[in-house]
Amino acid sequence: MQIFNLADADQGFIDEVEARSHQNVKTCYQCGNCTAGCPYTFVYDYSVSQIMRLVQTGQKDAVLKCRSIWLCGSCQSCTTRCPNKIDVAQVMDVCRHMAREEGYATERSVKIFADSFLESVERHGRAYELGLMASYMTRSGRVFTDVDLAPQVLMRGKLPFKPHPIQGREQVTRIFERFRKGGKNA
Amino acid sequence: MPAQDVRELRIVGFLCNWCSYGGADTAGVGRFTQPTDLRIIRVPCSGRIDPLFIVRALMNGADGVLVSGCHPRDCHYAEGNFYARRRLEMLKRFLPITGIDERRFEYTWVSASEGQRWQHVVTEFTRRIHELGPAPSFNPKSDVDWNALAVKASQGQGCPCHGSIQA
Amino acid sequence: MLKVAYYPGCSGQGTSLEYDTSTRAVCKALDVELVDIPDWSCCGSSPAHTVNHVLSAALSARNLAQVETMGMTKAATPCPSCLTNLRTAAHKMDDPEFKDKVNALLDVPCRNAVDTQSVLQVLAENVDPELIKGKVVKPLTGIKIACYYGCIMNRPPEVMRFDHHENPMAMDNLMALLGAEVVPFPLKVECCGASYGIPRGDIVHRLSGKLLDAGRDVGADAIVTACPLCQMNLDLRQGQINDALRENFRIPVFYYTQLLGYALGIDRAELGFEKLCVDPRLALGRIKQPQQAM
Amino acid sequence: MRIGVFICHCGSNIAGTVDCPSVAATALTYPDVVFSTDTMYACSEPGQDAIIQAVKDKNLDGVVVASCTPRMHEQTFRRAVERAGLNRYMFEMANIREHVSWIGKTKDLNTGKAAELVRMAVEKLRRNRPLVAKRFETVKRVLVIGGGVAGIQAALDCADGGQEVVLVEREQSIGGKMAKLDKTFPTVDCSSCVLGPKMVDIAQHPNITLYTCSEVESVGGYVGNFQVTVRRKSTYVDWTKCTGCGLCVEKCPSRKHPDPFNENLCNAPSINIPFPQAIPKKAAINASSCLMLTKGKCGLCAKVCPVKCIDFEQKDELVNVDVGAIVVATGYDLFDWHKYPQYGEGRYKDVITSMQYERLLSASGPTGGHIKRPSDGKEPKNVVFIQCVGSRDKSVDRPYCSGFCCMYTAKQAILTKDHIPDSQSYVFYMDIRSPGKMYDEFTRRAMEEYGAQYVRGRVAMIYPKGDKLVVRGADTLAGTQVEVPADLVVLAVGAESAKGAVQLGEKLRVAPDQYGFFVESHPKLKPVETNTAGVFLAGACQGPKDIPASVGQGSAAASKVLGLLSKAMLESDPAVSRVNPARCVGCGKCIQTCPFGAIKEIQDRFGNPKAEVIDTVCQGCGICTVTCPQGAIQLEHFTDNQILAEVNALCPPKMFANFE
Repeated sequence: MQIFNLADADQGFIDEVEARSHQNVKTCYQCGNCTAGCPYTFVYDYSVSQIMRLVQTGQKDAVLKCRSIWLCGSCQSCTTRCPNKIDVAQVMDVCRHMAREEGYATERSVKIFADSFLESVERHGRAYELGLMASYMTRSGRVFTDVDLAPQVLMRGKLPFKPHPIQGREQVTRIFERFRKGGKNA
Repeated sequence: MPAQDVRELRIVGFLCNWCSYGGADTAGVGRFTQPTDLRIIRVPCSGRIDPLFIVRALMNGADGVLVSGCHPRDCHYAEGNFYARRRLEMLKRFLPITGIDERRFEYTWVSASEGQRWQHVVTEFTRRIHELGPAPSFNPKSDVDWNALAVKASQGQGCPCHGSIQA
Repeated sequence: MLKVAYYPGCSGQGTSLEYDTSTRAVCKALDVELVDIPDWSCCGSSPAHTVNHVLSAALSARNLAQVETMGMTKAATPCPSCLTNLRTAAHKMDDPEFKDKVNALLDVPCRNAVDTQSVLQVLAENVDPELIKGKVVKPLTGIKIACYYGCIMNRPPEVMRFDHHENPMAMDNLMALLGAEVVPFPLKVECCGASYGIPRGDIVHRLSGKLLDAGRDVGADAIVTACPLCQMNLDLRQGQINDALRENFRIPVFYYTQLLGYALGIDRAELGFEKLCVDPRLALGRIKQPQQAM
Repeated sequence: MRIGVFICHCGSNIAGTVDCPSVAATALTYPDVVFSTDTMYACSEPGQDAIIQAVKDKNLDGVVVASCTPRMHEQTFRRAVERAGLNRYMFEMANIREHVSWIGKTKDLNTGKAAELVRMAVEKLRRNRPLVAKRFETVKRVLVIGGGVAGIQAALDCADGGQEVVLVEREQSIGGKMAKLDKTFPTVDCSSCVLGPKMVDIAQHPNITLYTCSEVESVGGYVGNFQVTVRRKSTYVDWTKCTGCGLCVEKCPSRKHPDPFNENLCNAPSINIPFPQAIPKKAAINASSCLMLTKGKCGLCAKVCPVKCIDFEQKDELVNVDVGAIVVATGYDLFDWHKYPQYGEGRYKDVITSMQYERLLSASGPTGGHIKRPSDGKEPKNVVFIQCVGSRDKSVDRPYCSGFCCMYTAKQAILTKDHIPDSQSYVFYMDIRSPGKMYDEFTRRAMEEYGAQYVRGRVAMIYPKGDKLVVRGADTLAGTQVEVPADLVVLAVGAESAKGAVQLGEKLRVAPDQYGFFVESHPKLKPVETNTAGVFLAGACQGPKDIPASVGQGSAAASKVLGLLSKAMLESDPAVSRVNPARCVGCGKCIQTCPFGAIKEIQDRFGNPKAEVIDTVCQGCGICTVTCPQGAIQLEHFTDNQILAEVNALCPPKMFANFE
């Protein structure tokens, strides 16, 4: 197991998480209610309450390297049930943002899916499902993802072959461009 | 805001012994830091506070007066704070007539257990008074600084001690 | 007649086409006018907010701005995922500082003057139940239904402001109104695995499997949802789930609008039952045909 | 006038952020101040001696001490100056700790402020005059409100101390929450066996008058002389005749309304005696469900009653009692767990409260002491206890710890194993709070000897699966999520202030805190006193308490009462209003406004109406002083001149001379 030196708590990290999530992580008293409600715990390496704890103790690396922040489904169970009214899902989100910015991708497939999705939105203004599937498969190399579903989907015309581009798609593209210029503090 | 870095203003507080004075004590015991401008006069009950006291304080050049008593229905003397409320409401309407900015006077209710609330009340009121600036003096040394002050204050530029006027 | 700006959401153009068509049909039947938002764009869905909140809000805000240009203040979407993004964006933009950051990314600034609701909320709160009752031509008598709301239509309550965050009843009440036997479904707001179907199928198999299992436990003939993603995970992936968990679920998963439309006697073509992967005929067969009046 | 000023360091409490010597130096420049010094601890014995010495050496006739709040040590120093031969009212305090050193960051600002507070005190003291207390009789009778274990203890101790006691209880029987409990921790002895005898003592004690089904209607007067009106609610049974034979209870045909004593686990007859050991053991009719009172037909109880004590015409009765002191022991209520929707909001029959579980365990309970779950009467095998339901939870506005839940949960886990040997208990907890003699050992026994499985974490949701309830919680020690298929779920609901406590507080002029618990006079030094002289607190009405603590406080309150009433005469605070007949025009406004009827109209020798204050009745609020259009009535020790002197000390008069 990993041993933490509490003396190297990264205060800057704690402050940034608190500032970007508008939450006061010190109010967490580790009752575990977030973990208790979290449907994703079974795929986590650190449970939600442990993530909160690691943030409290400023263990930046451990948090940003972990899988859990990539696997959170933002189902809001933790946020809704926290006795200290902490928006835990928000904290998880922010940790994921910071992980991305620092170049981590512990759950590669999840990251690639998100990227492919946004790329398709950026290009067409709307999510083009077939297109993003294709780009996801090529990027992730998992070319057989859900092929078993293909007949179902195509037979029932669930996935149109053409995207539905919109007139305003440049506007959408510009959103992304401006965002990239602005960087994280956009 | 706290008034640390700037000149203190003169704020007088009238507190009832049973609730608000206790609340201020609770705030102290809890070490709830507050601006230091306020000076507290202890009276048995907010019903003991004669509007005259407040007017006198303001006439004598107090920059603000804060009154606090027990919450309605919690008065140690059953109904003192109801009398207080009537009198102080009257006073509020009356102050402008005497040429005193009614924002320089406030009354509120704080119980003996509400230390944090007291900290909030004091901090907020002190901030307000500093925004209003020092009360225009009734016997200015010269008309010039008198007017300058009045103008500054009316422009809401806060108290000159923030540098604007001495500079 | 009630008028709301309508945001179909991307999946409405593809995987959940039938949800979109049936939604339009029932709203028409119930005198709720859905005015399409011109040239609407993707709300960013979950991928966006997992990347950055300002970006996510901007993608949603563009659409809110579109609604504002329509001169409307109330919008509705069938998709809870879109709903969450649109509402969360609006909620966050209450903070002027955040709002400025968002508008900095937009061509047309958003005034944040639009209240977005789910179509379900619009129907539940603005349409008189008696009116619906009166329009029912084929009561759903005989079918046992479990209503599944998904995790984000009601959570967090501070943002979503609709129904109950642990035990929502809007769909239950609606289905009961149509004559169906609504069985109490214990996992109404449990997550189905959301958008992890593609990158992490295993997650969806486990979580959606739990839901189907619960549905079977309470003896439901069918599960009714209000969310394209939930429907897809439970329906399209039911086969995968059976393989993964060595189960043999055969529970059809309807959109509530499909059954509502069915009860209102709307043309089957608009309801798109044929698009469901798990064959709904058996379940629909349980519905007792109303006696013809002599 | 010769004034001495003493600036207290209070160790570093004041000296830390106030330059005490310089304050003392400044004080020397104030009018009439002839001596000024700073001292380490003014309240300590050497500190007080120094004051007394200075008074003698410098023949001072007034003393100012600048230290902590007067609410803390004013009495202490008044006694000191008295020992020095001065009148106790020739003393003033400046609060430079709570109001200065503890709240201000910067030393020079604090020092300046302290000096000004001292100046205020000096200016006021210059206008003080010696005051002498009046003495008055007290009523040798005590009112105890609430017949739970705390009230019972207070009543018995006062009665044994020779005082007359009136005990008022809202419910039909005394005993309170403790009477509902099966066993008590940490000894696991039978609750009713411990409490029963005390309840009987109440009934039999010659000095105690017991009013149950009664509530305090109004309270007037002041310490030593309270006038209380008690409403005795109609029970439709003449208790002077009722023998408690229970025949009516057997025969009553209307048994549809839930039984509050059994926490609504079962129904009760409309005429009922709540439990076998009830005191008084008398029947009472529930008006809302009685067929006779609702529909006008039945009356079976009246027919079967051997002593003919049923009286459907009975009305509420108001009883007036004069008492010298009041003990408030109104206890607590249980948190309404329905505020946790994730626990089913009552949709799941087998999710019950800890108090309901006590009734299931109790031999006098609805199941005769056999644990049967409400849904199907089956004996549960897996029992899950969830702690901190309505405790330490901001989201339901209950951030405080209820204190006793950890212990009763351990007790219930132990009893579960005793009742059902092949059962398994699971306890979800956040932290185990078990300070107290043999307490922690007790919780350890629950785990070590009785095999209760303690799981550290909260429970996020409960949902039915088959005939079980799946409890999904966290095990933060294992760092993961856990699920337990439970047959029965027991919620350890926390304590909140008793219903109606706030309203009663208004009648007694005792302020509640933000959660409705009554505020004691001083958290450390006056735990059972209130800010209203003659009114004392006992038990959980002041904050959640377990049985030993409540009993202890009951005795503590009793000792305060006995101390108070042991004096033949009480001294009234001489800081009361005084009329200047020369100025009084007899308009009578003061008489109208006085909340205590302490001012009466008299006639001077020319027959002109004048106001006169009844010293012992006046409470010294000063409302009259502000009301008087002539300034003829002045509140001693807080006269207009004294207060204006303080104002002037802070804001020196500018354009106009002051007219004092």
